[in-house]
Amino acid sequence: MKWLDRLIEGRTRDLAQRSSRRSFLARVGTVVAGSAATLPLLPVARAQDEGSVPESGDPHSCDYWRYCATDGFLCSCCGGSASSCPPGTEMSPITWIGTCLNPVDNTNYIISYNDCCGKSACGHCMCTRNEGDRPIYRPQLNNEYNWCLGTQHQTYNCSVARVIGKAFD
Amino acid sequence: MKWLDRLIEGRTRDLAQRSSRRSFLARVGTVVAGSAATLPLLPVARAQDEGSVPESGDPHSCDYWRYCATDGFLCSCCGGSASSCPPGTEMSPITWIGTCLNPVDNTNYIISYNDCCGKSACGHCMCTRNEGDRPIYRPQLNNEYNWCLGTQHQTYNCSVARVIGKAFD
Amino acid sequence: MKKLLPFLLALLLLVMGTAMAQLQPEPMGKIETLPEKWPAHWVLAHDVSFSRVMDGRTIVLDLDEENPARAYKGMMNNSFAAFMAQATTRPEIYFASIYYSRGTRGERIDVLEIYDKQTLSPIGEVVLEVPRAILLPQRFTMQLTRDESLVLLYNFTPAMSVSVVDPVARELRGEVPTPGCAAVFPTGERGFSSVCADGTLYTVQLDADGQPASTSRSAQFFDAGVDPLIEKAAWHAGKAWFPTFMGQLQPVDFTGDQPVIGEAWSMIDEETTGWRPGGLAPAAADADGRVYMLAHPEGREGSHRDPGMEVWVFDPDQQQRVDRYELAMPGLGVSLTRDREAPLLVVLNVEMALDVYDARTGELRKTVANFGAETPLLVYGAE
Amino acid sequence: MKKLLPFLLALLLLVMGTAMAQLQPEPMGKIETLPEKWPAHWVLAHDVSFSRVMDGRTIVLDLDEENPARAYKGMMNNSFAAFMAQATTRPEIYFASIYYSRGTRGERIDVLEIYDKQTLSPIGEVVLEVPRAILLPQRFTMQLTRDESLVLLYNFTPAMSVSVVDPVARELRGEVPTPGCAAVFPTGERGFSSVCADGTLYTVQLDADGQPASTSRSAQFFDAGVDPLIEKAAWHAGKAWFPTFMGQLQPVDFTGDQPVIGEAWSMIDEETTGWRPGGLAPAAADADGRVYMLAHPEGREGSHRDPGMEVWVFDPDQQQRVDRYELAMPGLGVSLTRDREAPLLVVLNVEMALDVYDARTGELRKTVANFGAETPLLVYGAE
Repeated sequence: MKWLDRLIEGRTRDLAQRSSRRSFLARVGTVVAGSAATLPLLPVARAQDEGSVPESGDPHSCDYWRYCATDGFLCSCCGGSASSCPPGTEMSPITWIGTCLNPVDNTNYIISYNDCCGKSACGHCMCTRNEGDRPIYRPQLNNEYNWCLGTQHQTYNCSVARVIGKAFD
Repeated sequence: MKWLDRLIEGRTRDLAQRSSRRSFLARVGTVVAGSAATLPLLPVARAQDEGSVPESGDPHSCDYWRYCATDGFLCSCCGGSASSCPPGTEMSPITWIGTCLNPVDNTNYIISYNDCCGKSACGHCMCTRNEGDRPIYRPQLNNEYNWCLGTQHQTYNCSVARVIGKAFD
Repeated sequence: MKKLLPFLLALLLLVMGTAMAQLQPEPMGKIETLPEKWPAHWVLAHDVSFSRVMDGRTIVLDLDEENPARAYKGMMNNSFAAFMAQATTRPEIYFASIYYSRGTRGERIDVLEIYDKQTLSPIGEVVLEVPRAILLPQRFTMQLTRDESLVLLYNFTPAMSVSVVDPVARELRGEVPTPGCAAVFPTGERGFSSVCADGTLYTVQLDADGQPASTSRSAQFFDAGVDPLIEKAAWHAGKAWFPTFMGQLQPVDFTGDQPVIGEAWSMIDEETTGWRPGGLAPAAADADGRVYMLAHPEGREGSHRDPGMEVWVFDPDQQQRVDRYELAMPGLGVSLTRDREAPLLVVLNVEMALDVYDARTGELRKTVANFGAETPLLVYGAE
Repeated sequence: MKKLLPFLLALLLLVMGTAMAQLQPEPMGKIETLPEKWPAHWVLAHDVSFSRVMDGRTIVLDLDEENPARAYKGMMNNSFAAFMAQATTRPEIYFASIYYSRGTRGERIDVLEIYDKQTLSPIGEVVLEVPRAILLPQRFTMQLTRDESLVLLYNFTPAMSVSVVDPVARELRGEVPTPGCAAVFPTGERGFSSVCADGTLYTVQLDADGQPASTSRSAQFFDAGVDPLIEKAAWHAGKAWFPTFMGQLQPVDFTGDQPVIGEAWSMIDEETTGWRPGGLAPAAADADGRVYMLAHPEGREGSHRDPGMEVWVFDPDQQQRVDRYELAMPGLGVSLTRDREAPLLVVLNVEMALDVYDARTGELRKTVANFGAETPLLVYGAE
């Protein structure tokens, strides 16, 4: 929630103009696939021949392409990165999933939005983009849940956006 | 702390101009006397023949005369009043003491600043005026302590300013 | 107290030696109380304190009070995006809080906390053996049954279930599995329904002991893959109106033992092409059953929680919009006071202040800001 | 985890049935760590979260990092205006937190929490049997002895005492009464002094078991009724410089077993008539023993915690002011980084942002704002 970010960061005056915000990814995310974060189990984890994901953009910004279904504090602003947790937290093994369009290769990637847990809110870089988000009765596609499940503690610190596969379009 | 009040209430821009603020009571408070809040024990509690304290000013404002040594949230903005605690809190039996000049009768009154305890911060109407405040090695005259002592819980909600006597000038 | 005695004695001596004129001191230990039945224009601002979520609070506000300082009637602490529900037949409010033995870590305990409305004090608790769901706050994660004999809480572990608590006996009655179905909508006298991913409602009727007596599943009435139903419904007197992503309004009558699913119709007309419902609490109903809906223009995939620029008022029986209110500030949530006479429409705006509108006219009456809340994401009219 | 298994299996099946191209997924479970010895320009912003005090945190910031997002290195939770101290001979940070079994109420426990600097994780705790003082945060409520074998905490119940904890054995050693005397200043190798209302220092030397071996009291060196000593001293290498309400600077050398009380002198000259020291953390010293003092004009009774408009730099050996820095924004606290090469002066400003100045020149280098802190009332340079 950008409005919440701005609120927490004390700059709210320009929110009214933003309420119909569109990111450059605005139309992405209607194709959504489920996945799991326990990746060693998964077929997608077994292939290693396609190399790395082409990148552009700033992982510290809510506009970064991977964050199309993020709802929370960006770990990249909290002592972690787009795909790693801050010191002293624990990454949740299960999570919600989104599909985001990578503008470099114009390809949809499947993103695992794991929460980092065990400390309370980072409070820095709140980011909400709900592309592909679905109601709470479809948990794997919902970012309103605190996904600190299967972790020692359920306190929520921040969220990462890990690329776990390509989606065939 | 008015700066903190403004911070918490999200309006901080005009603070710079305020930093040498003087209230109409600015020179009051150098005469300070100790007292206790367990009033039924005290000689001052036994006389009832002098009636009530003449009043002026707004008990919801940090400028109100009784608040000359207040440091905290005003209970009058938190569901209590200048001398009573909000619902569900507990008044601390001991406290710090100040002497404030009442502008109506130009008389110094002894004020007991009891804390209301057992809920966390009211967060409304933060007020700090340190007239008569002394360092922490003189506890009865110090408003930096959390005075939720002798109460079931030490969580701090807000502070009242009870008139407990007149000071002879 | 033993440690206090020497201190108090020292203070006493100090005072006795100090020159003080005689005056009746103001009483020690006075604590305010509230009426048993709260006035219709009181609301509860449920501040989950998003960035300090272990130290949340719910603030009681009198919207008729002109002095903002006096509008604050008191506060109740709760923790970790607590669930909240009010009783109407008892002066009680319930919170489902989560605590850790070391604040943010250590041993977890989930408790249903019972608060008295007159004293704003906890008067009891029930330990919840099943971990409560943790999510952005919404109304239908905890509800009382219509007869108010049971409190129902939604669990997500990620198994989905509902905990059943007897708030009078202060006992946990059990856990009802609701696989694939979320939230709780009171159904009949002592039952509930949950909304399911397959587009149905799953309904459980409970016996006097809070044990499942019967279960049933409705026909499919929406397709979550095409136009998802938003579970954040408007609710009044056992009837719910659910918005969908694309702007349908789906009525469901939960007053009987089985929900009766009405005919959905579109809230969008030619004037409002491209608009969609949205927000954290997009819908509410008043005591006359009118539905208030936050809506924003240029709806798109992912805009279903965007702030609303307008509130639309619908007469759901007539299936028509009766008014459009332009908001002074974009809104994230709507709620109504309970009265029929002069109901107030409370809009949580994007600055986390409460804009109070005349529900009948849409006229902005006042803004309640800076009252000690960080993120009062849900506002409840006093029951 | 048992509850998770069906869910994980369902997900697995879902994924296997989904068309996905092959790609090496990014690793699961990667957690960052920090160096054992933190760079000199890292600081700890101790955010007591004044309005949500049960959910406090201390944030590690790299002031050399130009990208504000990357300056945030991590965070440690703590609670109820926690006391804080850093070890230099072990990669450990200590907090004295207070928790209640129900967040803001219930059963209270006071604990010394031991955090590892590389993982920012708690690695141990010691339960404190004596309730810790609760007050606005300041540095000299918790200190390590000079040999770092013991942690000393100030208690106020309102009886005044000091708790002695062995952080290596993780055991409470005992409680030393300090009647009429507050705060802890490490004195000699394994002792401390407290400041007393009668204008003296009370000194306790401890044995290897943390038990009092000797006590002594200094001569009176200030009169709290005339010009109170402010216990929020500047400190470097066992030497302290205390401001007074009226602007004296009182040096005390705590390196020996008995404090050596130096000659006080006035920080105010003709240029600065009417100015006074003030703030929440008004004084700090750098590695060269220069003293930095927040000062405000038009000082008056009650202004001793007002924000400073300037920072004055003193050479205390020469008893003279060597510089005056005008602040970009009024300041409530000062602290210094530990390096001699290019020390930074960090000023907590009244908007709760950190203004970072070149300590040698007073030039404003940057402002660190919006980093997730509410009220970072104390800032500590990394030891």
